[in-house]
Amino acid sequence: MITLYYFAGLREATGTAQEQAELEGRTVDELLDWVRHKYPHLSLDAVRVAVNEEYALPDDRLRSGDTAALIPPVSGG
Amino acid sequence: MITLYYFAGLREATGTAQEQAELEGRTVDELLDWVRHKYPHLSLDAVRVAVNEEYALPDDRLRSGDTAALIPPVSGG
Amino acid sequence: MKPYEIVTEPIDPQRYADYVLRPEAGAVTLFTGHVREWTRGIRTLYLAYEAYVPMAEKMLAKIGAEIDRQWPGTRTAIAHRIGELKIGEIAVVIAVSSAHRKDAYEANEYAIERIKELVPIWKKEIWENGTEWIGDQRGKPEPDSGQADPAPTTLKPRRELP
Amino acid sequence: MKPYEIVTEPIDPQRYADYVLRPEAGAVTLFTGHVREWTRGIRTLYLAYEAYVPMAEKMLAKIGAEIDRQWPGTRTAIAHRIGELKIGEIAVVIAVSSAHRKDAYEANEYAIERIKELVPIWKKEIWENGTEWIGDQRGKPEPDSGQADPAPTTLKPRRELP
Repeated sequence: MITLYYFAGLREATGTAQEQAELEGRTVDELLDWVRHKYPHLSLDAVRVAVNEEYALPDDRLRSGDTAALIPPVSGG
Repeated sequence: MITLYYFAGLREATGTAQEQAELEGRTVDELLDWVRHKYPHLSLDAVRVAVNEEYALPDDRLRSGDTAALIPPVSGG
Repeated sequence: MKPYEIVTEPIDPQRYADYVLRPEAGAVTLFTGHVREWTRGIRTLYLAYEAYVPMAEKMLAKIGAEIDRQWPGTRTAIAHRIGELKIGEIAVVIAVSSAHRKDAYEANEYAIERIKELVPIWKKEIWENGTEWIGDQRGKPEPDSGQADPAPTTLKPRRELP
Repeated sequence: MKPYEIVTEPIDPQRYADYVLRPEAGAVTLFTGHVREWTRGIRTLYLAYEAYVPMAEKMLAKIGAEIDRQWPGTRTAIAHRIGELKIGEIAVVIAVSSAHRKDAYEANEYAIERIKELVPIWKKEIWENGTEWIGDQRGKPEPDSGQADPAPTTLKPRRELP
């Protein structure tokens, strides 16, 4: 099982802060496809994915127990 | 009458913080000559002169009542 | 206090300046980012910041490690506040000490640039007639005071991936 | 408190940061220059600063006016302390606020460079085995931390006149 986090505009657009999904074995790109399919109105173009609190690459593969966070463009400071 | 101020190393080398001299009508360069003559051991090469609290040019002429400060290289900060 | 932290209470910048000071430090730069009343001609009532807290603290520490490598001998502390912030309140503080001032200026400015690229924190502007999550400030020009900023690009990308 | 002042008591930097903050300011940079224990491999016991006070305050205000011209919309405050200062104590504080951070960084660094060129303040280093008035820091390189500074040039010129 993978835990997914949604923040800021993505949290508001999905109505979800956190959910669990059977995504182990999939890549980060495939995770984004899954999210796109589930929330077709979301714009994910500039969204980065962090796996276990580190930015991940599109081909990185998810393992059971991982957390994956969708990181919309940041605006701290 | 002109009031002369000496600061930092110049004050210590001359043993004088302040003195008055009849230098009205002289230029800043001539003032430096006067100081050099009075304190021959002083090194004035990098010394700037401020007249009435503003940096002065070598040809600026002193008027009675002016204050002239000898400003050794500054080291604030 | 931790040297790299996300906080929910008002920030006292002096604590971070004190933290980085050491006998061998000749210079301390302290940057504070404040909630501005006017942005792009729109009056902000207040801001709401949200963070992915554990990752944000990790990324702040990573920026600190980058600074250690690029400006050896500096010492850095960074804090970002989340929650609702009023006009004038401090959103972010960056303190850097160094033996010589140039390092402290450079490292401090580097830190804020990296925060805006890297750290998962999001700002929502709340105006009288609406709200908006602000996104991707990386390519944002720094206009002279008084000039208008470009429109924010919420979820519209300029670049992809870190 | 005056925005450009020479003081004899310990400096509270926060007062200067507070002074420059306004609702339209998004950024405040605060620089503090501290007495360092080690300079050029020599251990400093304490420093003594002397100033030509009325001219020094005039020159600080002049630097502030230069900043107003070069970075419109900024607000600046500068104080320099004189007298005997212990290791770690603050000799100088510079606070600059601006709408956008780049101005606050640039104007702040400009201020300290100009202070070292222009303002009639002199520093005497007191070591265990001697003292020295430090002169003309303008051409002084800013070495990486750990590298030795060049020897000071007391009353030995590098340049003439302002």
